[in-house]
This record gives sequence, structure tokens and C-alpha cells, in this order.
Amino acid sequence: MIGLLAKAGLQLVLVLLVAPLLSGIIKTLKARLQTRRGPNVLQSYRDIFKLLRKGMVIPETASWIFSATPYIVFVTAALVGLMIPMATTDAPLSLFGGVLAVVYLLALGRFFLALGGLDTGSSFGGLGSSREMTLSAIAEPAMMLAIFTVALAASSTNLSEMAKVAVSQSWKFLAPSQMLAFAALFIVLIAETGRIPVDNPATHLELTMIHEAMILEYSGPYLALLEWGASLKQLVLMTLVVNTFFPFGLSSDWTLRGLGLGLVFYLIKMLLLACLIVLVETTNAKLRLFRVPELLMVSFIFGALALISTFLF
Amino acid sequence: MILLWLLIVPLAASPLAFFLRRRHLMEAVNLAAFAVLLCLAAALGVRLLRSGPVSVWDGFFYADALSALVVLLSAFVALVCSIYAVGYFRHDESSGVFKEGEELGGGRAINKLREYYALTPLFVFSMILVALANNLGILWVAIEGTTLASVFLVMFYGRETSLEAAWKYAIIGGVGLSMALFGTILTYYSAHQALGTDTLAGLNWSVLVGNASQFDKPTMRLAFILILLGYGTKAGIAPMHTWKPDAYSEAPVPGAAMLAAGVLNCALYGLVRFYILSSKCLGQEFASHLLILFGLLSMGVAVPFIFASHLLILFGLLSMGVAVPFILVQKNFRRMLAYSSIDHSGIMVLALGFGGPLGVLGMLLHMTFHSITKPLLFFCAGNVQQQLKTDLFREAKGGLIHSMPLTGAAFLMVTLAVTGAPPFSLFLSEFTILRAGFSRGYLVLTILFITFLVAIFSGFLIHIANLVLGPDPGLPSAETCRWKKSSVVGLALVIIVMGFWIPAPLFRLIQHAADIVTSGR
Amino acid sequence: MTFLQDPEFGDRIITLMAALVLVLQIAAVGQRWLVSSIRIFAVQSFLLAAIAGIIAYFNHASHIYVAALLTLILKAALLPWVLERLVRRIEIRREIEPLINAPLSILISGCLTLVGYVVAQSFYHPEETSVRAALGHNTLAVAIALFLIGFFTMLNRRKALTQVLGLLSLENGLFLAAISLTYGMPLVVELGIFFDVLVAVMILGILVFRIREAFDSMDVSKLRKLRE
Amino acid sequence: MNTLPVGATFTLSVALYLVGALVSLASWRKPALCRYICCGSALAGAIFGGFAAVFEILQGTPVRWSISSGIPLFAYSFDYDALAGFFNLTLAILAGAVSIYSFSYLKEFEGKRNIGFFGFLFHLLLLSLTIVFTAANAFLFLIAWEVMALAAYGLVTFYHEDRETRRAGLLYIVMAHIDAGCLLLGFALLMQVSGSAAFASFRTAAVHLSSSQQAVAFVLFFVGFGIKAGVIPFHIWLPAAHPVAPSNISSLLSGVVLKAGIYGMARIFLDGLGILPSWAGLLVLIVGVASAVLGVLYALMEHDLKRLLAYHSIENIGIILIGLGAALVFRVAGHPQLAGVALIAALFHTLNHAIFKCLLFLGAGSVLHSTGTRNMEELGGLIRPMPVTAFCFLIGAVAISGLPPLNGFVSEWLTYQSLLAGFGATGGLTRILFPLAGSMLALTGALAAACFVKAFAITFLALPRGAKSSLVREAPRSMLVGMGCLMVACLSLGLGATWFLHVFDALTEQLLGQRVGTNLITGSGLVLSAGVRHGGTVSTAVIGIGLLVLLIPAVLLVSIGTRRFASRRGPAWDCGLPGLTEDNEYTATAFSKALRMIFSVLYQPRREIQTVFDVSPYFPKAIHFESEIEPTFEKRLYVPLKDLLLRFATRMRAIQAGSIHAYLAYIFVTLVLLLLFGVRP
Repeated sequence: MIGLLAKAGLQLVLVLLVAPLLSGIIKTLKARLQTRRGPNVLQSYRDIFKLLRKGMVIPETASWIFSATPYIVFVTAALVGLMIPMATTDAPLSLFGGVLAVVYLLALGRFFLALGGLDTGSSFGGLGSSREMTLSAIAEPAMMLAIFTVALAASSTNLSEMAKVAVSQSWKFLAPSQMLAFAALFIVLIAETGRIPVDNPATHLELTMIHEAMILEYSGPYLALLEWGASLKQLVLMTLVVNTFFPFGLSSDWTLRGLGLGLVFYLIKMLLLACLIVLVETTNAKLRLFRVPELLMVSFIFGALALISTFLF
Repeated sequence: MILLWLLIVPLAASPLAFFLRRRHLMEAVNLAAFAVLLCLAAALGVRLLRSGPVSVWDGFFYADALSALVVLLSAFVALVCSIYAVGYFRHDESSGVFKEGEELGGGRAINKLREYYALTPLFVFSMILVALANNLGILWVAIEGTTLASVFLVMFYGRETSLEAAWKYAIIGGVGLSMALFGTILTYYSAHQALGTDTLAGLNWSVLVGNASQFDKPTMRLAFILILLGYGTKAGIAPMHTWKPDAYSEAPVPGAAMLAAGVLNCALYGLVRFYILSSKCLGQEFASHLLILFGLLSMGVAVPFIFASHLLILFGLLSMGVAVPFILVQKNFRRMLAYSSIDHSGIMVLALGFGGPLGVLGMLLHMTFHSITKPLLFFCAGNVQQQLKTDLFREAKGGLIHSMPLTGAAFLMVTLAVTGAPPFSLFLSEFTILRAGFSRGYLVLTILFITFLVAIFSGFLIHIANLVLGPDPGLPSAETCRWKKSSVVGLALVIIVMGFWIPAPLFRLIQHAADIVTSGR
Repeated sequence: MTFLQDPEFGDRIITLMAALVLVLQIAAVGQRWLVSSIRIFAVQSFLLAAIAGIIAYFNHASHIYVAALLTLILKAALLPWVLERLVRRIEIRREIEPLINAPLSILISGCLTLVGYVVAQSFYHPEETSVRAALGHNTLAVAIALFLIGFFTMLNRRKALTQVLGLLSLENGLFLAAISLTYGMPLVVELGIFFDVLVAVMILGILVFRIREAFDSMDVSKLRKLRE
Repeated sequence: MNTLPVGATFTLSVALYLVGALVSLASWRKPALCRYICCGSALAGAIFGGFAAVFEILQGTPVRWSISSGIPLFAYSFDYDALAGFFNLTLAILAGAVSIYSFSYLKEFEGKRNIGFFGFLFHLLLLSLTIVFTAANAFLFLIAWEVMALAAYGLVTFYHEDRETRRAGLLYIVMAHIDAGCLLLGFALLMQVSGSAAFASFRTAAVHLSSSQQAVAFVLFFVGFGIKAGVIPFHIWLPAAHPVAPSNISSLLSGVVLKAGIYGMARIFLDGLGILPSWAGLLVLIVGVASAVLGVLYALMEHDLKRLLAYHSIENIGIILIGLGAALVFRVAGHPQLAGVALIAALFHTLNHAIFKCLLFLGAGSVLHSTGTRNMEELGGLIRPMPVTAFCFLIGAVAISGLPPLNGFVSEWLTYQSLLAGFGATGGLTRILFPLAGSMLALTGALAAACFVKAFAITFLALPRGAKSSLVREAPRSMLVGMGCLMVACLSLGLGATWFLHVFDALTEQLLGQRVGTNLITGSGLVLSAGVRHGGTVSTAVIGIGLLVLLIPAVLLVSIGTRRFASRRGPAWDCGLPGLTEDNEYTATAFSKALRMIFSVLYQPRREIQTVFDVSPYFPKAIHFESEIEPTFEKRLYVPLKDLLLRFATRMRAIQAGSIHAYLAYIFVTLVLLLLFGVRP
């Protein structure tokens, strides 16, 4: 029991620290690719701490849901962070929540974020919530198919089991089903974390913003929590993609040496994935809202093909 | 001796009512006569269960379980109708319904009533005679008697439409019964070949049933066809049913109820007698095929009629949300009852056609419960007609539950009962018929049977629910007459109780009757 | 006078009369005058009574005499008189024509006679029956034909009175069938039937009168108000 | 285990319902007294019914007894086994909550409506449901089935003044009678093979059923129970009938009466028809998926609160059928363990759906009670005047969307696990069906979440949209207590799911011959596993605790800021316009617009805008906007069928055309034909 708590505490600290760093890196990488200097990598830490110390303005029309939403978003993202294998194959809480629990906990966060957006009574919140719920609904089946493909290999939805099986079968990721599943999950990752082709995280233009529109009215510590929660969610999803499809370097136990080595490999893999995302973001323009379902339909087709190819090849 | 009393009581009531002139006395005579009749019928039933068939005048009048059942049902229907008739005619008199008849040469109101109270006992007398007559010729004469007595009932109001209905009733009835007479002659001929006796007993059923197997086969086949057509016309089986909607919508409600519940039983009783003879002579196959064909035909004809005439098609309801659902309204709820009774006669003939112990038991159960349930349907329709002064759905704005709560509730309940909804007794008989159908292997026919039942249930309920439920149109409360209320509530209670508990002697009587039909003892 | 006892002679006479009845019936089908169709009915009834009398005489069946007498009084004399009186009192236009034109309806009644024979042959084999060939056996086919043509006239005629006549000729057919098959039904039944026929005709007469009052014409095809 | 008084408590509960029905009917003149009698006796009946169910589940062995009925040939025989116990438990929980809720809900009936008649029908419904779940012979089952339909019809048309209610009620009773007809035929077919009406004889005779008879019986029963459960092609009556009923009744209708269809399928498919072929299971699965997806898609477009909840009933019934279909397929493929998991998923979701759907309907009822309207476009901002109702509705919404840690998530998780295992366990091409069903289930879950964000936010959050929702009071106390109990049930079933699984041991053993319930519980009673070694595991308890524990650092972080500056209340950003009014808020139609565009193939949306202007179109006085989606099932399937029957009926009416010559001709032709038919040698 104590070992579990220690591992959970360590993983929590690790997750909380790496998340803003990762989003900072992505921002700077994107700037560099667009031949701009871009903000310092630690800028997101500074934003969060600045916001934490600022005063807060709550809209008159808002109810207790508006103030409960930041906590729920942050807490669900953090809890999910404890369930996924980062440096080692067995994540602290993996026994208590498989990949389905991860997906649905993120859905819980999104549910309350949408409610928070609508609670302000302004049309931006409604706009953001409507688009967020619609797109996530379309993305769900594709994500589920991809997860099913991966889970079938390990015949279990438990993330640690999946990681262990993936590690034991080397070069497994070259199998066509894994590749197609990776493609499907990558598109869903873009959609879920609100990256360019689906949603532009850096803008307040009502035509294009989805995630930003919901957190428009938040300020001060609440905004900090939401930002931190969003980056946590991004970290979780990227880790999920990385550790299920490219599992090498995951150490099997919590020894200091294994942990350190695992961590280094983990950071390198995350950096590579970040580069891939940034590359996609800079080369693509934002899709019109009613073109996004077609993109997600492509991801659904990839998922279905991945599933069929598991027992065809 | 009971048999003689059963015949004398109604026979005596008719002239007595005719000469008493004053309405109260006539009603009293009528009620008393039929009450005594019901007690006698019950006594006959009990005695019969104890000591077997009763006969008097060396077999001229013969009563076995089957005839005792029909007598009991006819007496029950007559009593209930007479109770209702008191209230009904008082309301008719006060609302001046007879005026139109008077201009067309009909009698004044008071001797119209005398005519009714004189004719009804004769009508019941001939119904009882049908059940008790051992001689098939006398059976024919008795059924002809019921027709003649009821022609005046149909012609009662003397309107143009009543004359038209009476004419059609008389002519089609006459033709039907002449076919039945031809069938009786042929039966007598085929029996004559076998028995060789010329005496009266030559046509007695008790004698014939003993050696029915030696009858001449082709003659019996023709005889059964003619009997089926003849008595089928009286029972209102399709395609001979065309007189029923006109006669039932024109006759006064108590008369129509007796026609629907009484004459139907007598006609089917006659049919069953010959069915026993022909099934023993020709074997099960021939008769039942014929019966099934006719049974389904009349249900089939009745269904579209209940459909057609109400145009309440089951799926019409499902056009929710689309434009206003097209419900072609049956113009007249009195005619809807007629089609319901055509349907029930079809069910009974179908049950008889399925045959076997279950089929016949189902038919007799259905006959019993139908005779108990059907009059209430007519009474409620009568109350509604007298309240709304019309029997057209268009002119009824609905919401009757507010002005006549008792009749409205009874109307809904009896609609469910008549169409065979489970908590009520008719479901029991239809379930038995269904099992009979399956056990004889008629899978497709039984599915058709259930589809017709479901269709009729929905057609019926849609109209009655629209009639009874709905906003309060502000009509004056019409539940004033004690007689009408007591007959409706009393009959409703009987129907509810029959759903859960059937008196044991009645059920034993029905089983004995079923044994007679199946084994022809 | 021996021929009075000779069954052969009786048989011939009966067949002749039955044939005559059939011819009259077919004539009545195409008839254009109301009064003459009543008279045809009267003659038919008379012939039937005669047949019954002859059968009773040759087969010494006493109760057929009663039936013959009743037919003679009722159907040959009383009913035609009543009907003619009714016609004279209420009907101005005596002239009637059938729904289906005369030649076609006569052709149809011919076919019906054929059907009558086919039905009679199917079940009535007088030759091999054990009982000595009773007199008047071949009149069954005529009886069935009479029954069917009577039914057809009811179907074919517009006037209420002619429908009543059709019904009566139908009854005649039955009476003939009863005599030829089994020397008539038991007496009580015979009486019952006569009584019922009489009451039926009386009621129909009242109805015709009331319809004449209400619709001021005896044309039954006007009775079309009660639909669906 | 000493024999617990199952029979006694059951008969007591039935007696209470009977007495309650008669007494409330008798005391209809005094509404106040009648209200207490009606709700009191229903509550007592429910409590005893619940005890009987719990005793039966603890005891494990079925209790059988029969009473001789007044009707010969047919006895009233009862068989209280585990399946009956489980469904009676569901009925008891809901009946209890609804009767508490009705204490004050019926107060508004006092002057206007006949409470005695309502009480009579309410008790009749509960009584007939209890008997349906415990009947042991087909005759009693059919009588109780139809009495349930009639009582529900009476209750649905309780406000029979307005036309919509009457039409919905008639549609309900006609469809109910069709399914009763199908069941009648199905039972008659079985009785013909088994000889007697008892369910036990069906079990033994199932082996003699020829495959064609079994197929016909399966189709008849599936159509019959499918209509009652509101499965997709036959769902037409459900969105019409449930909204018009009084709210406490529509919650009971959606909660338990729909489950009578599910009970029937479980009883007959698993117990009565022997081993069904695999195509039957797949058919149930496919119909389940169709109902789930189409149910939620139609629900999204509704802006009438109770119709939205009615469509969600269709969706959840679809999810239950997915579990049931999977169970049937596994059973015939020879995996009783997996069949057990799938069956537990289906039945657990039946219980969960009963609870949170009843909670949501009661919430909608109290909103209707306070504001007088069901139309979401006129509601809004109700969370301030009605905080408790809002909280209960929120818990219900989270549960129905299947979000952790509540009970909806647990049963959907079990369904996912059985579908996942399905891919491995079955062979051939049908294997692909299971994961596809899984992805459709995910789509349904996400769309349900979107729908309930809309329902909750538009009704309760931000500014009140219409006059009706501005001056509003909180629902009376007993309604809140009723909803509270169900909310607590949701939470406890969610967090304590593992303790509840023992209930299914006896049930799965009786139906599938393998005790499945307890071996799904591992990790010292905290963790729920999928029964497969190293299979997926989840523990809602730990998730719940985790969420609370992680709340502490979050609160600490926020307190840094709030310690320095108190949070102030200011107007929301209005782009410089003169202040936000309720017109700027998002409406329900707008919220679902994106999905309407994406699924326009299904909806065929139709939009109409008329601008009323006097000078120029650019300065409109008023804009009339109307948008409508096409009810495909009515338009494509039911209306054409109706017109076909209508034309046939109109042609048939010509037979009775009034001319006596025609009538005589019919008889004449029949006579001649039959004579010739009779003549042949």
C-alpha cells in the first residue's frame, strides 16, 4: 500500500512538472519552424504561476458549476496521469483503471468544461461547448476502434498489461494493424488536444476557437488550473500513443536505474512525437468546422482497417 | 314439467301485456315474466346436471345440456334487456322519438309500447322453443317465429330507414330460412332412408343422433350446406350478414340487444345440432373445412367492415407528428356494434370449425361470455345515443365521461371486454380457441385469427376512446334514470366478476354441452 | 276406371303437372304484368295441390290430403286474392320489368334447371333404393329448379310485391320437394310450416303497404339510404 | 440458510397493492386523505416487495407456489426465482422512490383531478408488474401483461382533455395489444409443443422444438417483447406516450414497464426456447446497436425535456440488448463464463437505467411542476431557484452518459469487456461485429454526453429564457426526498458496484448454469474484473477516492491566488455591446445544430425563415424561424402502410352499398357455388 502511494506521488510530481514543459516546448518548436524566436520553453510555467497569483473575476450569471469545473478538469487529468505507464510498464493506478477508464475520465472533464462554458450565459461559451461535444462525439468511435485493436493483442484493457505485452513482442509496431491504429489514434490525438487542423489553440477568433471559447470567462487561479489541466491531458494522450505503439525503453520495475533510463527514453520519444505534431500543425491550415467530421471519418476507417487486419494478416 | 312452464310463462306474458294498456303494468308484467323465466332456466340447468336430459310429451320437448345453456343465456339476456327497456322507453317517450313514425302511418306512442311489450315475450317464447324443440321441423318453425316477431321490432320506429331495414331483414331472413327448410327436408329424407319410419319421431334429434352414421352421405353433405347457409343467415355470418348493420341500427336498443345476443345463440344452436349429425355421418373433415371457411370469411368481412366502416386503421394511429391522422370516421356507432356481432359470430363458427374438445369448448365458452358482454355494449351505445340525440360520431364531440361518467366508464370497459382484452372472460374463450387452432395444426389460420382480433380491438377502442374521453363539451348530466343505471352497473359487475370467477355449475353445464357436441351422446 | 288405381297413370299425370309448373315458373320470370304473375302463381299452387292429392291417393298417405287441401285453399285461392286486391288498391302502374332483360333471365333460369337436375341426380337414386319406387320420384329435380328460379326472381325483380311472389314460389318448390322425397314432413311440421308461410306473407304485405305509403312507390331499389 | 419468508413478504406486498387500489378508489371523494392512502400503501407495498426480492436473492433457491383460480383449466402459479427477484428489486426501488415523490406531486391534483382513480391505476400497474415478473404459467403472464398495458394506458391518458394525449394513449394501447397478440401466438406455439401452460414445461419441451418452430417462436417473442421494450423499428409509441403521462408515471413507465420487455426476453430466450441459434443473438445485437445509435441521435434533436428522456430510454434499451445479444451468442458458442459477463452487463444496465432514468424523469417532473412547461427553449437559470433538483438532475445526467465513478459507467464498462471478449470467442466474419458494436456504443455514449450537456445547461444554467422560468420556487420537500433516494442509489451502485455483483450469482447459475457474479470481484472486494486472467480491471471506488485526494493540491494551488485578492463578480465579456441579455444565450436548437448538419442524411432537416418587414428586408420587424427534422420511421414505414390499409378498407366498404338485389345476389352465388361444391361424388 505504501509503495503504491510513493509511486503515485512520484508519478504525480513527474506528470505535473513535465506537462507545462511539453506544451512550452511545442510552442517554441512551432515558432522556430515558422522562423520566429518564439517564447522561452519555461514560459508556460511562468504563465501558470502568474495566473495563480492574480485575482479572479466570476461572471454574475455563473453558478457553482462554473467554479467547480476547473477543479474537476485538473483533477481528472491528474488522476488519468497516474493510470498511464510513463517511465515504467506498471503505472501506479493501472490496476484500478484501464484504457476505458482513461477515456471516460477525460470525457468527464470535457462534460464539466462544456457545462462551465455554457454557464457564463454568453454565446462564446455555448459555441465552444457545442463544437467541443460534437467533435469529441465523432472522435469517440475512431478512438474506441484503435483502442480495441491494441487491447485485443493483449486481450485486456489494462494499460500496464498492454505495455508489458508490447514490450515483450519487439518490432511489433511494424505490423500493419499497429501502424493503422497509430494513424487513427494520432488523428484523434490532434482532435482531442485541439491542435491546428481541428482547432487553433492560440487564437480568440470566434470562427475558429473551440477549446478557447469555453475557457474565455475564466481568469486567475481557475484559468491556471484549466491551462494546467489541458496540458496534462495533452501529456496523457501523447504518452498513451507513445507507450502503446513504441514501447522500447520502458523499464519493468521502479528501481532508480530503471526509472532514470526509462525516463530518458520517455522524454526522447515525447520530443519526437512533439516534433511530429508541430510538423503537422505548421504544414496544415485549420479545417472548416464541417470538414472535420470527414477527417475523423478517415481516422475511423483507419481504425476499422486496423481491426480487420489483426485477423487477416 | 319445467319445460312446459318455461314455454307457458312467456306465452302468457304476451297477451297479458297487450290487454293491460297502462305502461307501468306492462313493464311490470314483462319484468316479472322474464325474472321467473330466468329462475326456471336455472332450475332446469341444475336438474339437468343432476339427472341428465329432461323430456316431456314423449320426446316432443327435449332438453339436454346444450339446450339448457341456450335457454339460460336467452333468459338472462331477456331479463337484462327488459330492465334496460323500462328506462330506455321512458326516455324515448319523453324525447318524442315516435313523432316521425306517426306521420308515416305508424301507431301513437302508447300502442307502440304495447306492441313492444306484447311482441317481446313472443320473441322470447320462440327463442326458448328453439332450444327445447326436439323435432328439427319445429326447430325451424321456432326460428321462423323469432324472425317474424323481430321484424316488428326492427320496424318499431316506423321511420323510412326502419322500413328499409325491416324489408331487407324480412326478405333476406325469409330466403335464408327457406334454405334451412330445404336442408331440414333433405336431413329428414336421408334419415327416412335409414329409419324408414313415417311418424313424428322421424325428425326428432334424439332419435336421429343415435344412428346418424348410417345416413345417406351425399344427401347429408347437401343438407349441411343448406343448413349452414340458412341458419348462417340468421346468425349473420358473411356473406349473408348484409341485413345485420341495418337491422341493429334501426331497432330499439333493447330489441337490438336481444337480436344480437339471443337470436345469434339460437341460430348457432340450430347449426350445432346439424353439425353433430353431419360430423357423425360425414366425419370431422368436411364439416369443419366449411365452417372454417365461413368463420374466417365473416371475420375477414367483419374486420374490414369494422375497419372500413370505421376506417380506423391500426397504423392510422402511427402518423404521429405527420399531418392530422386520417381517420375516416364511422358515421354511426350503432352500426359498429353490428359489425362486432358479425365478427363474434365468425369467431364462434371458426371455433366450431376448429372442432375437437378444445374448439367446441372454446365456442360454447365464447357463446356464454358473448351473451353476457354484448348487451352492455348495446346499452351504453343506447345511453349515448339518447344523450347526444344522434348515433353519428361526427356529431358527438367526445368528452362523454364528464356528462355520463358511469356510462362512459362502462363503455370503455365493455369495449375492452368485447374485443377480448385479457382481464375479461372473452380472452379465456379466445385463448381456448387459439389453442384449439394450434392443436389442430391450423398455424396460418390462427395467426390470421389473432391479426383480425388485434385489428378489431384497435379499430373499436380508437372510436370509443375518442367518443368517451376528451374535453367537457358541457352537456347536461344524463345519468338520471334509475333503471338504465342499474342495468349498466349490474351487467358491468357481472362481466368483471366473470373475468376472475366462473360459477362451477355453469362451467359443468358448458362442459356437458361440449361433450354432447364432440361425442354426440 | 281401372286406370284410377294404375300407379303408372298416376306417375305420368304427376310428371306432366310438374313439367307444367316448371314451364309456368319460367314464364313468370320473363313476365311483364304484375297481375298476370299473381295469376301464374295461383295456377302453380293449384297444380301442386293436385300433385299432392294424386300422390296421397295412390300411396294412401292420409296426411298428404290435409297438406294438399291447405295448399289449395291458402296458396291457390286466398293469397292470390289478397295480393290482387292489394295491387288494385295501391298500384297505378301495373307494368313491371325485371333488372336483367327478359331473354337473358330466361336463359339463366334454363341453366338453373340444369343445375337442379345435376343436384337431384347426385343424391337421389330412386332406382336402387330398397323401398319400392315411390310415386312422383322424378319431381325432385323440378322442385330444386323451382327453388332456384324462385330465388332468382326475387333477385331479378324491382317491385316489392314480385319479391314476395318469388319467395312464395320458393316455398312451393320446397313443398314439392318434401312431397316427392318423403311424402311430406310429419303433419305437425307441415302445419307449422304453412302457418309460418302465412304469417310471413301477411307481414310482408303490411310492409309493402307501409313502403308504398312512405316511398309512394313499390320500387325496392329506391331503398338505399342505409349504406356502409 | 434458513428459509427466509420470501413467500410471506411477497403475498403481503401483493395484498397491500390490492388493498391500496380498492381503498384509494373508494375514498376518491376526500382528496387529501386519498393522497396519503395512495402513496402510503404504494410505499409499503414497494418496501415489502423489496424485502421479498432481497430475501430471494440472499436465499438463492426459487420459491414456487400456486393458488387455484376461480377459472377452471387455469391455475394462478407463481415462481419466484433469481431473475424474478432481480426485476422485483428494480420495481421495488423505483416504486418506493416514486411513491415518496408522489406525496407532494399529487397535491396539485387535489382540486382538479380524481386522485382515487389515479391511485387505483397506480396500484394496478405496480401489482400487474409484480405478477408479470413472478408468473409461472403463460395464462397468468398474459393476463398480468395486458392489465399492465391497460393500467399504463389509463395513466398515460390521465390528462385526457388534450388531443395529443388521447392520440398518444391510443397509439400506446394499440401497439401494446399488437405485442400481446404476438406473445399470445408465441405462447400458443410453445404450449402446443409442451402440452401445458407452465414455463417449467416450456423449459423441458424446448428440446423437442424443431428448428423452424424455434425460429418462428423466437421471431414472435422478439417482436412482442421488442414492441414493449421500445426497440427501434417499433419505438414510435414511446416518445409519444411517455411525455404526456404525469411525471411520476412516466418515470415508472420508462424505468420499469419498458423492462418488462427485457424481462420477457431474458425469461424466454434464456429459459424457455432452449439454445437459440447464433443468428438470433446477432439479430438482437444488431437491433440493439441500431436502437442505441438512432435513439440518441433522435434525442439530440428534441427540445421537449420529457421527449428527450423518452428517446434516451430507447438508446439505453439498445445498450441492454447489445449485452443480451452478446450473451446469447456466447451461450451458443459454448462460453458460459463470457455469457455470464454479458448477461450481468445487460441486467446491471437494466437496473442502472431504471434508477437514473427515473431520477431524470422525476427531475423533469419537478421542473414541469414549478415552471409549467417542458420546452427547454423557455427554461434556463433554474439552478438558482431549484438547487437540489438541479444537483439531482446533474447526477442523473452524469450517470446516464456513462461517466465514472457513477453506475452508468460500470455497466457500460462491463458491456465493453464482453464485446472485447466477443471478438476473441466467436469465429468467422461475425467476429468483426463485436468491436464495431463497441465503437457504436462509444459513439452513443459520447452523443448521450453531448445531449445531456445540452439538456442540463439549457434548462438549469445561465439566464432564464422565458417569463415562465423567471419567478420559480423549489419543488416541494417530498419530491426532493424521492429524487434524493435515487441519487444516493446512483452513487452507491456506482462506487459500490463490486458488492452488488453477488446478486447475480444465483441468477447466472439458474439461467446459464455457471455462477459468474462473485468471480468478477478481485482486489479485496474493491476491483471489478472482466473475468479473464490479466483482463481489464476497473475500480470506481479507487477512482472516486483518487478524485477526492487530488482535489487537495488543486484547492491549495487556487488558495494562493484567492488569499491575496478576493474573487469579484463582474459582467461576462459582451464584446462591448450594452450588456448581455438572455437573448445572447445559446439555445437548444443552436447547440444541436452542428450535429444536425453532420447527420443531415438521417435527419433530412427542413428550415423555414420568414422575415416580417414594412420598409425594407434589411430592417425586419420580426423573424419567424421554424426548423423540423423528418420522422423517417413514420414517413417511410408506418404512413405508407396505413394508407395501403385505408385504400383497401375504402374499397371493401362498397360491399354494403345498400341495394337489396346485391345482397340477395351474394347469397344466391354462394348457394349455387356450394351446391356444385357439395355435389361432386
